[in-house]
Amino acid sequence: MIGAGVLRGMGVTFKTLLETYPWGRAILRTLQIPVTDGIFTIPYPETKQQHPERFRYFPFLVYDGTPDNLRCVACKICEQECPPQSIHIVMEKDEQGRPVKAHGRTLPKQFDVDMSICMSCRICVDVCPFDAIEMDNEYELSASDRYEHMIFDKHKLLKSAEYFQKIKPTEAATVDQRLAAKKAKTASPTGDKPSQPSGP
Amino acid sequence: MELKAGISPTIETQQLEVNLGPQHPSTHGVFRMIATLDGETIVKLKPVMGYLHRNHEQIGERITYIGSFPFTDRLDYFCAMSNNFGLALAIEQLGGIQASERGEYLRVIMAELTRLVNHTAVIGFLLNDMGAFGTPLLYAFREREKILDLFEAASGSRMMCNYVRPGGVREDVPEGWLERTRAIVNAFPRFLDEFEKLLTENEIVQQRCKHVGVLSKELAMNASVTGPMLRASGVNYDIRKVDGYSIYPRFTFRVPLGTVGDVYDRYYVRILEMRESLKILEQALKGIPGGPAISPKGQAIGKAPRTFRPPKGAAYGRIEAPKGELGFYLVSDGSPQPYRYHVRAPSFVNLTVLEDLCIGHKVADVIIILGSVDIVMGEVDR
Amino acid sequence: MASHIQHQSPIIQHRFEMAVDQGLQSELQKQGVFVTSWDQLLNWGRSNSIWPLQFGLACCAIEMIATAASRYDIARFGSEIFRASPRQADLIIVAGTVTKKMAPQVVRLYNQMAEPKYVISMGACATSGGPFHTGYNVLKGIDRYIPVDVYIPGCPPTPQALLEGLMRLQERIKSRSMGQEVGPKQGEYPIPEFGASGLAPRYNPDVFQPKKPWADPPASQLPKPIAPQP
Amino acid sequence: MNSLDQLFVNANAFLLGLLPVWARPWISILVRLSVIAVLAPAIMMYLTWIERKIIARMQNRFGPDRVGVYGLAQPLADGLKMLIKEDIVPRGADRLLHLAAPILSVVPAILLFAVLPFGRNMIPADLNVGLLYFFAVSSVGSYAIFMGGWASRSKFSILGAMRSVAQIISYEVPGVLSVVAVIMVTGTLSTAGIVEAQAERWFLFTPWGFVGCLMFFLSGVAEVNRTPFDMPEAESELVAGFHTEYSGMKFALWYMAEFLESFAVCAFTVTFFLGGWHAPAVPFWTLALLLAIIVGAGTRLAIPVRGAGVLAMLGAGALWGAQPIPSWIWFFAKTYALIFVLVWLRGTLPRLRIDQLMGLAWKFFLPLGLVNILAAGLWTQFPFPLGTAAAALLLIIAGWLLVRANAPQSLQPQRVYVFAD
Amino acid sequence: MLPPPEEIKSALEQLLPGVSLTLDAGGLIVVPNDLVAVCRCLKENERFSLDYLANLTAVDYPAEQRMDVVYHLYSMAKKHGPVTLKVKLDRNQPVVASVTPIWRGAEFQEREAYDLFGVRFEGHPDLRRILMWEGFEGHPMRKDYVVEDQDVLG
Repeated sequence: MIGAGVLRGMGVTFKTLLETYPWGRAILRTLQIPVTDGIFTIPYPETKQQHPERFRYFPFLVYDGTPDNLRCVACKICEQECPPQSIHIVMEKDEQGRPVKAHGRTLPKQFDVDMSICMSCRICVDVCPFDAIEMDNEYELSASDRYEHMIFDKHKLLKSAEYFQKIKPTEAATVDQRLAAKKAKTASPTGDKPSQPSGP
Repeated sequence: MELKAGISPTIETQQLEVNLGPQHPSTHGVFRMIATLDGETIVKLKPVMGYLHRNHEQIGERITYIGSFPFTDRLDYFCAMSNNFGLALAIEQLGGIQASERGEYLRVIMAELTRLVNHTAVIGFLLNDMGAFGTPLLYAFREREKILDLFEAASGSRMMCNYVRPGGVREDVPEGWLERTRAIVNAFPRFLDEFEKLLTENEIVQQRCKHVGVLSKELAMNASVTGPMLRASGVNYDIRKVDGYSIYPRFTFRVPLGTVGDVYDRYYVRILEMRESLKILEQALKGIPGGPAISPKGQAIGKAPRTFRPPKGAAYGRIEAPKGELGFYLVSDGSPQPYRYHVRAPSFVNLTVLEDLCIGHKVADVIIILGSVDIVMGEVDR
Repeated sequence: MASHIQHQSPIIQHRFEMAVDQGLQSELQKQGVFVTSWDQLLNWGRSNSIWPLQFGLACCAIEMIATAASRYDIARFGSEIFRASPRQADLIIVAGTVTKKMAPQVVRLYNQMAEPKYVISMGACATSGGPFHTGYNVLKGIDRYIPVDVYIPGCPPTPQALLEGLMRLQERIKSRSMGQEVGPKQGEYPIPEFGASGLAPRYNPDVFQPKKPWADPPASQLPKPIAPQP
Repeated sequence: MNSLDQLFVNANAFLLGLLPVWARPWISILVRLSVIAVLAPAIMMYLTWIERKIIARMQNRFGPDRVGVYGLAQPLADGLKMLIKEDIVPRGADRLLHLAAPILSVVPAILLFAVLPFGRNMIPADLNVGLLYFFAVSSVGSYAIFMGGWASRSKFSILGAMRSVAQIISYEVPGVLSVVAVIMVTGTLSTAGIVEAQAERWFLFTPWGFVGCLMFFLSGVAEVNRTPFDMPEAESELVAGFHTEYSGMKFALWYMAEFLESFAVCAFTVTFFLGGWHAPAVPFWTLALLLAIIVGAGTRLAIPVRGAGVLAMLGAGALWGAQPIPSWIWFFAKTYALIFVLVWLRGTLPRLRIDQLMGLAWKFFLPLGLVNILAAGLWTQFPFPLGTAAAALLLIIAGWLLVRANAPQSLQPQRVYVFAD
Repeated sequence: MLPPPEEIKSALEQLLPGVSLTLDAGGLIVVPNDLVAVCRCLKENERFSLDYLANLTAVDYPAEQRMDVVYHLYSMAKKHGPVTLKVKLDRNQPVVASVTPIWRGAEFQEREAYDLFGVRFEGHPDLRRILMWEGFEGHPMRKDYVVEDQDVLG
């Protein structure tokens, strides 16, 4: 019959219409028609989508305990390896140009990530030897001005290790395990002087 | 009944030159066609590209081999995983790296899932060009969202996965991921049947698509057309079977071939290919071994990309991407950056025959012919 | 009538002097008398039916379509109708990389739109050229030629980030008065021409004021193209 | 004549009663005009709401639901925004025509409401040539579309305008032919008369009526440029067809004209073939009883649900027995059912190409329309069993012959796909 | 199956007397004016039947003042592997015969090589820029091309 295909197609859309209503699903169930997914929408502002743990958006710097005890030693490996060149690091130096040390480690005076260039590819996290930078999953960052809001300076990037454990438990566990193993290795052979190898 | 109207000799009409694009509701991105019309029939059609030329190859030559992986996600932004897979194969051929067993299985699973996503999206967009007010497209995107959740759980990002590395995959899949994939793969055939019920026997679709934009076998082979478009014209050439790269020879699957080579064949061959991909996925999900997801050498390269300096020489790795043959030509001069980085994009070459397909058809046909050729501008313009 | 959306990320709320002060309005509303100023009514109408232009450039356009698809459903905000013709669109979402070959077309489209028009710069590429900013054919951000209302970072921004950007735009429309001139957008924007190796002029001075937030601008990190060993 | 059914008629009579005799005809015209002037935009706005919600639900998503409760305020927001939008006239356009076209397209759409029988003796203008009036006024729309397309001086508009004129003219012919059968059977052109004639049997339930209804509805859909015949404003090909260059309130007028005409097409299909404001012949309480039995017998449903279902049905049956549902509710119920079908078509089907569209009109609907008139003749001449059987047989043979003659060979062979290794 | 490059070289020298081929790491280096003859022979000859030109691109060597054009050929009929042809051209005047008359697939790829590298292909149906706009000067993918504005914030 000439119109059969068209009618069958309209049957599919009518079934989908019925599926979205509870009474519709009841009718379909009584007629033994398999019910797939009804309403598929996540109403955004009211209920937010549950992103899986590995969801990555923009990087952030990790500090243990207080913000000035950050893991980053300004070794600039991530600045070199970042494919779109969105990281800009200036090492903290005193007047004579010698790197200043805090907690036995050098630290960056200025660490800027330009969020309007970063492509959230997580290569900086892979290449960082000190697990100092991790990927955040905060995505509500729209702004009306490009300069103040889009370029994250050091203070805006710093987040605590506890925050990292909260958003990515399994990843944080492996990172902490690795750090503990490294601390044990550095502590045991050279007595207990907790000296971190200063960056190249 | 199909009247191939040439220039009507009797009435002296003036030919109208119309710009379809670069901003047009159904040119799949910024693609422009300068069409010369005689009434409604196409007389001449010149494609114009370059509106999304983002210097992918120049950037590829200035960063390390690993650094260009996130850029391959943005080549054909529907199939991030299979683009990575192509580059990984080329680098493995160049640097002589051997991938781990579980990594190979995971790569094949991801590539076949990408094929499902791409083919459903293409059919959705084809129907959207035909005028269906978004319903098939939104059904296709509903299924795509389910598979994107799998990609997000494994790689961290919905579309830009950056997950495959030379030597395997960047991280092993989280636990519970394989069960979720099995559930989705088992549920997919029912969606395909429903999709076919909506489209394949639909008389309007058949009348609009049959005998429109016929691509002959000889022209397809001569114009280096690859992928579903070539197989719809009846040429049996699937790189997974021809090259047998990665671990595809272990899986039993068949290659569907069309007969006439028109828009309807290109549409239906893609549906049959999806069913074959489901077979591969079932076998791969059953046979996936344990062990590391990446070979130790691959792990080391991932950790320190600057230390990877392949020997001097050139390599051309190619895979069967959902759109056709995606090839990476890498020339290395021993430094951590590739000396020459060239991408052979399937959509770019498949467009060579667009004018031959469209001459003599109506404006409405040109839109669905372009839809059936399935181009993505990120890959066409690189 | 318009449910006020409680919002957690801080929005710049530059209120304008209310024709009817809040206290009086809430008082009257309790007795069922609904009072609104003319601006609030028009802004309510305008912000709840933003019709975006059907205009996608690259990967961000696919996320825009995913936002219009069934899972994130931009139709709930009233902007489900993607008008193909710029005449009937209110909002142009610049989704994707704006190349130098495409920039004149984008500016021409913006000029063709009917007046209360807004621009959302979706994704890193539209804001600043994104990961491709080192290329010779990529414009470093569309805000060089047209005024942008909302920037959404991300590559590509997730559909929910786009919805948050759209809600921010709705807030911004609600907070402006009809009388208050809506930004310096009157008139035609000069369309750049194709030069020998780029666009002339490089940017539109009265739209784009380059500000250098960094003390010393980052030396371009591009590793010099290494002289090939013979 | 119970009170609820004639509610508006009595109210109108009471109102006119207060006035002096000489003013009565003028005021009654004014009342009818104001009713239509209020009814038409409200119908149009809530048609857009219905369409967006139904199509959304067909695609597993909510429609607009953040503007007012259930999105009911969404059409108001759209209308308000369109009001204050800048109105652009392209430089090369012909200003006068550019302004006149949308007005010329809305005016006939509203004029059509004059002859619509909304309920028992609730017809704004009881013309005895109502049907002729309908066809005359509805064909003015094609002038407006071509004027709009031509005046905007853009290639896409001209292409869209040419397509639309060809389509509307070629679909008016089958529309008229399908209604000729109705005129022949009822013998009158007045819409009220036609509805009267369908008192005991709707024309839909006669063989010629069924074919006529399908043809009239489909050619009405084509005349209104809606899927699957929306060639002129085909978004995917000609950007926005003939109203590419329109913005602001002028574009809103095009939008209103399209929706008002689709409402009018559904309303006239109900008037001609689905028995206007007549209640369905089967008494509703027997229907309610039947439903009560079905729900009661539904084994899979839970006990309380079944109990509640039975009670509800019985209550509805009793209510309807005592107080029949008023006629104008039946008219709007049937019209909105047809509008649901219209939106359902739009949500599912792709678009036909322009030459297939023409082929369908001239080579399929036109001959079928002529045969339909013949069948109606047979149906009227012979008594019940023989006439209907003869008409039905004739139509089936004609339909089969036409399908075979027209079916393009592309539908014939079922493609076989080779599976290589 | 496809014979190794040495055998192809000897077979070609037999079939086309006077053609000069040299072996390279992966494929054959052809002299520019023999290119069309070699390609036509590779395509028509029953033994090779390389009817599918997969990839065609140019590589720039500013140090040696030379520009290579690389061809990857496959056979769809016999399904056998790549034969890589290379042509070395002078960098200041890179001119070579177009293979579009032999393989239609080369049309767009040659236009891209012309646009980005400046290699002129004689006999190409319409050799225009494909990716950059008409008024663009210079060939951007050459190693010595200086990009115009580098500063994102400038």
